[in-house]
Amino acid sequence: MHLVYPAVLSALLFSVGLYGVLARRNAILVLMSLEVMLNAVNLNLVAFDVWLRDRLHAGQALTLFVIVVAAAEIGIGLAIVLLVYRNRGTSDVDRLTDLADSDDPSVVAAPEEKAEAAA
Amino acid sequence: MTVTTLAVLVPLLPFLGAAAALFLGKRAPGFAQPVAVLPTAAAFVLAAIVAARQGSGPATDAAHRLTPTGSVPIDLALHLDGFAVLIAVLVGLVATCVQLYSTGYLRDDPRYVSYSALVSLFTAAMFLVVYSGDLMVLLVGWEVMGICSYFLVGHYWETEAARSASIKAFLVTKLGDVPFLIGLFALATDAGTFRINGILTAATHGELHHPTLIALLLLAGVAGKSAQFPLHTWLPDAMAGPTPVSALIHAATMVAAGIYFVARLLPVFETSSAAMAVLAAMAAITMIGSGLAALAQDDIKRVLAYSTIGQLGYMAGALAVGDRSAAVFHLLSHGAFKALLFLGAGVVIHSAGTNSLAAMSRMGDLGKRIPDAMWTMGIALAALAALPPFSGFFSKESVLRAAEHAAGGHTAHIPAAVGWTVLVAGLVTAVLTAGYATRLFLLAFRGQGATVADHGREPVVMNAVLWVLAIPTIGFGMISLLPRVFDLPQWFDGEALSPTLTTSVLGIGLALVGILAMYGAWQATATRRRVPIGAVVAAPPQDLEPALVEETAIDTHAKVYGDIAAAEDPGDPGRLLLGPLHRHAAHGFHLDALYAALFVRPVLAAAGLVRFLDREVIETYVSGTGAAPRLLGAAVRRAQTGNVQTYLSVLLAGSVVLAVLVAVGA
Amino acid sequence: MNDTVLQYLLAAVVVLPLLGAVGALLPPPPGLRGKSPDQAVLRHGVTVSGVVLALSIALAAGFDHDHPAKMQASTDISWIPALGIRIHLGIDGISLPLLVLTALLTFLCAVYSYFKMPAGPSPKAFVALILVLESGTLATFAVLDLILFFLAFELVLIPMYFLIARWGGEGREKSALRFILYTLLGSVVMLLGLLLIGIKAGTFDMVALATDNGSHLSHTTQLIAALAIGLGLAVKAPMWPLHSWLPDAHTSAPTVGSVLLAGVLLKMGTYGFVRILLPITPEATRTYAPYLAAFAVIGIIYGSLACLALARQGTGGDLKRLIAYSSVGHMGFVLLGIATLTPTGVNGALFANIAHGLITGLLFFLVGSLKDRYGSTDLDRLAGQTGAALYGRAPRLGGLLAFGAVASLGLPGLAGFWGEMLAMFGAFKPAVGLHRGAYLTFTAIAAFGTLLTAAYLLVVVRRVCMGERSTAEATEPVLADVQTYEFAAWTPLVALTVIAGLWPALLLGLTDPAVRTLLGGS
Amino acid sequence: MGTLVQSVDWIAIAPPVIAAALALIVLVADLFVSEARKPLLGWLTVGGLVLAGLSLIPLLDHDRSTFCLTTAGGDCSYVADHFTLVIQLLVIGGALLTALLSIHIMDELPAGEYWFLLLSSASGAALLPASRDLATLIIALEVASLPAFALVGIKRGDRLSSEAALKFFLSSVAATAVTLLGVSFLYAATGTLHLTALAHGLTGVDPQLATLAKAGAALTIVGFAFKLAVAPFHFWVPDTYTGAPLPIAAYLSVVGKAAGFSGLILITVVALKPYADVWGPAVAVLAALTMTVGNAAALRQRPDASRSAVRLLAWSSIGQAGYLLVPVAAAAYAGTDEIGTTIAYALMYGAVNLGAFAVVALVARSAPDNRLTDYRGLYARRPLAALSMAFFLLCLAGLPPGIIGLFAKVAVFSSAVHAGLGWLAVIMALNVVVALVYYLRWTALLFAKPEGAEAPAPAVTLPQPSAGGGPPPDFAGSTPTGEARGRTSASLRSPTSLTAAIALSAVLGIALSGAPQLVLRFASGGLL
Repeated sequence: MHLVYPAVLSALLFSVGLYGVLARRNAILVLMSLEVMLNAVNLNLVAFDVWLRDRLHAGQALTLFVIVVAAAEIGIGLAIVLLVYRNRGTSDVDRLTDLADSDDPSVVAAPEEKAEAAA
Repeated sequence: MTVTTLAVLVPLLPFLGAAAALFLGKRAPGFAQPVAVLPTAAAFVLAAIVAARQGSGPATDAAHRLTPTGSVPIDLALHLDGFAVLIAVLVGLVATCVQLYSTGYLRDDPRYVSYSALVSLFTAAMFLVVYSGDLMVLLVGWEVMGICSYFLVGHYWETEAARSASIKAFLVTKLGDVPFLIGLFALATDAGTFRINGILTAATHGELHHPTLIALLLLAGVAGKSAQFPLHTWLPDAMAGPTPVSALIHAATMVAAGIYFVARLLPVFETSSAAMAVLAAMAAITMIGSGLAALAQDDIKRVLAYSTIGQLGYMAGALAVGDRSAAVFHLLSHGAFKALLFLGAGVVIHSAGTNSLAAMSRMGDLGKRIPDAMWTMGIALAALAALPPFSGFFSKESVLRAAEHAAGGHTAHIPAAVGWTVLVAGLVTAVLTAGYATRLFLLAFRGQGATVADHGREPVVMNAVLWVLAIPTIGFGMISLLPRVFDLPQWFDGEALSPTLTTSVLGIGLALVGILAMYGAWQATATRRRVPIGAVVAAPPQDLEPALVEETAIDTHAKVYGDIAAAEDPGDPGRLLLGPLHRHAAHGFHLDALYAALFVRPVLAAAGLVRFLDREVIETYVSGTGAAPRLLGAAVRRAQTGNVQTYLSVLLAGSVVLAVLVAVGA
Repeated sequence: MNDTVLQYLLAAVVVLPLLGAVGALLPPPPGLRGKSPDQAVLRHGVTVSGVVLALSIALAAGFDHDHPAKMQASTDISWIPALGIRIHLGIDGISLPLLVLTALLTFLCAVYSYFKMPAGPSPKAFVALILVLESGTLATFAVLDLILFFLAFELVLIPMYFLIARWGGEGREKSALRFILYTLLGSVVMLLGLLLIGIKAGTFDMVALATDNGSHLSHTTQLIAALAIGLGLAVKAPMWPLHSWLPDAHTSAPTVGSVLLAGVLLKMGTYGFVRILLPITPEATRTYAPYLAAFAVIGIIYGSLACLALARQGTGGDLKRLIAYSSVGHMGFVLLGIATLTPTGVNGALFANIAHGLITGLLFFLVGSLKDRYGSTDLDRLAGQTGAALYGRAPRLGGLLAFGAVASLGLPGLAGFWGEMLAMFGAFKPAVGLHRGAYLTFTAIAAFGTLLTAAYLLVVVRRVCMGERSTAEATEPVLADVQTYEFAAWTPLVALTVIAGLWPALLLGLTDPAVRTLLGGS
Repeated sequence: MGTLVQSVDWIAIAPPVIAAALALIVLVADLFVSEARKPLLGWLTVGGLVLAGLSLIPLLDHDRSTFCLTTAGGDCSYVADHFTLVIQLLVIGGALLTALLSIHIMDELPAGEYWFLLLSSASGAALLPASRDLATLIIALEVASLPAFALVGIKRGDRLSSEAALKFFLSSVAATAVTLLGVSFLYAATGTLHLTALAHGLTGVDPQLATLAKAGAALTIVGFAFKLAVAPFHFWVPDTYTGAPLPIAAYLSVVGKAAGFSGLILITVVALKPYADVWGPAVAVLAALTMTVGNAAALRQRPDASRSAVRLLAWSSIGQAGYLLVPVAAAAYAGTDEIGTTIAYALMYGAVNLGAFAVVALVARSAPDNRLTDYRGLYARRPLAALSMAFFLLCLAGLPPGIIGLFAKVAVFSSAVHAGLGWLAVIMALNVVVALVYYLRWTALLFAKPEGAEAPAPAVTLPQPSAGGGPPPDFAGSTPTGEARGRTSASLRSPTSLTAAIALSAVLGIALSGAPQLVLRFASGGLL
């Protein structure tokens, strides 16, 4: 199989992941698209490893590492999203703007409505 | 004690006197007067001894390195020749008389100590100018005299006239000193030294590259200091100072310094005939203009001021025709009788309670009340009008003789036209001088009307000084012609100074014409002088200090007569003779207004422009540069929207841009 | 005195104020309690600056006056080999007078503030800052390493900022910030030039660079480096277009701050021109000299016209702001002297430097005391229609103000004259290769500038010292004449102005040989 | 077939390993230690870090390397040369000071997890400078970053802390993804991951893959540029630092940046050496952009906004990152010795920035909302703290009395001028002036007279970590409630750990000011 197929596929995958990160509002789905991006890179690495016929298989070794790292990241990512959900009642990425460089000094941020979290 | 050590002491003593006066000042008021008079008197005596020792021998020179400058070093140098020592004697004499006179004139003035210190400092500076052999040291004395004149003219700083006159005096002389300094630089660069001898030898060997330019630059400074035509407007206003100051500074010494400087460096000026022509023209205009103006002045001191400008015009004329002996001769005699006139005027103002001639002409028997002043001023006015046998006649005749000699084309490299202009101007001025001299005497001492209120007796020292100064006024002219007793020409360059027949006859004739014309006009206007005019300083019962009388007189003159200079007095013979010219002559031909329009207004406009430029233009630039980072900062801060997806999009967009640039660009 | 003693003296002169500053912050030791903690710390300031003055005078006495061109009392130990920076101190005929002037002015300021502490927070910080300032300025004149010169240049900024911002008059924060930002930008640009020289020539040592006389630097490097350094120094010695920080800084600085700012800080800029630009980048200085001269001359005219505008009736001018602008004018003469590249001109520049320090220091002291007495230095409020008649109300103060004004307008016989005269004399016949015509016009304009200077100074004397008899005898704001402590602070300045005026060889004898070697023995 | 077990030079890898082992020990010890003796863990961490620091000393004599390939070339994955040792010193020192900063607030945070995460992140950061192949580099970066996400979000109840953690997490992982993409492209172009081999490979890359290689190079730089908070990737810094607990913000600003620039140096100077003419200008532009953005934004910070002190320090650290980049850009033009200046500057920056954070932590104890206005007249209340804060700020600004700050900046200027980057030097000069405005404004505030000493600044109550997920307490800016006032008076006596941290960084700063050669000797090169 010619190298271009996996390369194009990984590029597509990477773009899909990219779109997911930028467009989706729910934090969990953003995490998922991040994983898609990482796996796109894995595909890329494995494809190049085979194409280069690297005796050291550095590409595949790195893929293994990336998979492990992605797993760890998902663990922490979900923990953080859970934390945010519990604190803010929403995991909607667009609503988390308390830390903006607000102009009026007195009020830090309008308190979130409790009702929506309870629902 | 060699001549040089004596000569060094002469300027040093008054300087130390001034320093001592300033330090003693408030602590020991008793010593104030002796500390003022004694050093100057000692300096006068020493100057006389130096003159006697130096005699008509060769010039003595001594020098000590003052400082290296990087190119032309400056030395503390002495150059004593006939001119220097005699003028030093004159300065010593007049300064001592003025100090003595001032002890009476300002006896209980709170600021007498600073006044006397400044006069001593001035005397020291004048001695320095006279004796100095190095141009830069001469400039130091030159400008110290300028600042002393500024402070002394501003002595009555309570009056508005004194406040504006002092700053005007300094600025106009400083305006002259600016080109003067550049002229000195040119001389030093061409001659390679500031020493006068070096410069004279360089001039004679023709090493000066632009003699005309240098001469004109120096002439500007001389015009400023000696109140010649373009820069003379400060002298009449300087009469707002006390009379002894005018006597010392504005009659005998400072104004003579310019003429003395030209006399000292005459070879430099002679290298360019154009400069001599300019000097002659300047002298002519000064003589005639000041003569006319003197006729129209109401203030007694302003008449004498314009007369001084006129007589300096004579000396400048003598220099223009290349005869520095005549010029210095006239300088010496003029110094004596003009100082006498000013001191006499002080006495007159004190006894009459006013300085306005119009008011004096309406006071009866003023002369009988102050006989000494009347007689001495009479003699001095006669000398001023160049009537024999007084010194004025001989010195003015020597000038006219030199001019006639040059007009005949006999003087080397002086064009005949220069001689003619000086001669004609000299003769016209002789008439005018005689005219205003008589006018002054008649109006002051031959007034009719109510007897004047007594303003207290004159302190005896003031009258004594008058007679001391009367001696040279009478005798100086005659002695100079007895070769055995005191052979003046030997002290100078050697040419004869005795008057020739033609010029003396011509001079005396014109003087008589002036006197008679004025006397006739005075008789004609006698009736009009019965109408009272002006006010007299109502002196309080106790004996008012002369200086205070003068101060109030100066202060009230403008309020009473509507103008600091002239007075609308129909009974003024000068008004009759001058006719339409009177109004212009009274205001010095409106030169002040001209200068205000030409110089003062543009400078103030430029100042306003600079103020605007600084506040608007430069300020906006500076605060503008301050604003740029603040705007950028505001933009970056607002970009922190807090939405993480904008951060991610910027991050990824940044990476894409970076990748594209890197991949494509390099 | 042999060189090692001089060496320790110089090192002590530079380091002692720093130790004094640290000492000022610590609580006073039991023995020296004094009446109150404030009084103790102010006395501490006086003693430290007094000792520094004594040491610098001893240094001047020990200095070998026959060879002022030789670098004496020099210590040379390596500090940061990585950047090639050595602690190299030394003095010669050019830096010695400036060193003594700085020590003297700081001592007088310490004495003045011992009796008259400016309004503001704790004097402890005040004394510490003044001593750090003194150490910075002394180091600038004593240091012979380019980067150490930059360090000393910057050491002065923070103390002066706090002096103005904490003890100043109205609008002090804004003008203090403007002062420090403007000067910092200048000095950082200067740093770039210094680094360029250091890297291209391989060493930061001024003496070595001066003896090479720019042989190791290519023409373009010299041009760029000289431009960068020139800009930095021009901001400090306010050259005309870069001067707008000076009036604000002076108007809102306390008296002592103004005296030190005008008396010492301005000298660092012009000293930099003479010590760095002239010997190290001669070709570049030769190309820039006419432009420097042009800006200097514009500065003279601009400064005096601005003063004239401030001095006139009804323009609401402030006296301190006027004297600040007069400094722009006077420093114009100094820069003109430097731009002539002749020994005469540079001698004149160095002399005018010292003279300006003395005279403007005195003027700022006087205006400061006027501000204490009248409460404000606004000319219109002070003088009203006819003048404040200070001659009558406080004769000695009026006399001193007149003396200061006369010295400042460059009366021959006083210190102000020689500097300006020699600068103009140098400009009259500039170094060979400079456009003679241009320099002649500069001389003429500068000479006209002296007239304008005389004009505005005498207008000030007229409006402050003279006045109507009624104002002279008025007694409502009781006006104390000159106090003893004021006399103590001012008489040295007056005496030195007169001595330097009557005997200029005192300074020119020192600087002439040093300047000749600096300009490459021309 | 040699033995499968590779010989490992344990002394070389001692520092990261000690840190990692210590992390595990602390995690396990946390189970057995009772609530009362939890601070013991803190001091255990500090002791461990000191030990890790000491373990650097035996490595000083000569370079050591381990995990090397037995096949061609013998490239090693872990090299402990001078460059690594200095960075590891900075990392361990930074972690030590952060630990000192954190001890006094342990009562609010889960002690065991906190120390474990801190140590593991420190070990990752210590591993990074030593790694010489892209895989180890990426792994080290991740090991340093992942615990940091958790640390930022460790204050469970605090809504801002969790939000900051999320932002930090998402940005960081996205950056890592991009970097990995870059690594894959480089791997495709050169066929190897080892940096030196990569450099060799890049010289002979075949033309079709040239653009791919260049793109890969650019994308690889992104990940580390993100960690160093370079301009377009800096958006996470203000939010994360303000949201995170104070010691962690300090940790990220020093150790995080150290990891960032050491990774960047390794990639640009070692791996992408042939492409120097490509990444040189790019890094220079990034440097200029970063410092300008950092300083300009810091200029406009509102002194009375809540948490404005930390936000200002965040923006200032972005500005400082710009200065750190300048020598890296210079290295592209004037050879690798220039990067020594970055390290020298980083050492100065590390010590001084941590000192500043320590004082902010001290003031935060009495004014929990650490607004800039709370610093007005600090000199009156705490003279020594105020003086050291002034010293730190002036060092960051690069003005005497902060002598070491000045010379560090002079070194950076010198490297820029040496490399001929005149325009960058001028921009840096302008930035020094702009930076001075906000540093000086803060210093002046320290010594300003406290307006109305009797009315304390309106302290907003800090959300107390109520047990469990109770309703989020309101934030209305009210008058200080009882216990907040109580805490203000109780905390006047500053805790020993905090004073130790301030004293340590102040003494370090002053010592370096006295003898800048100690730090600046690295600027004379000979590291890589």
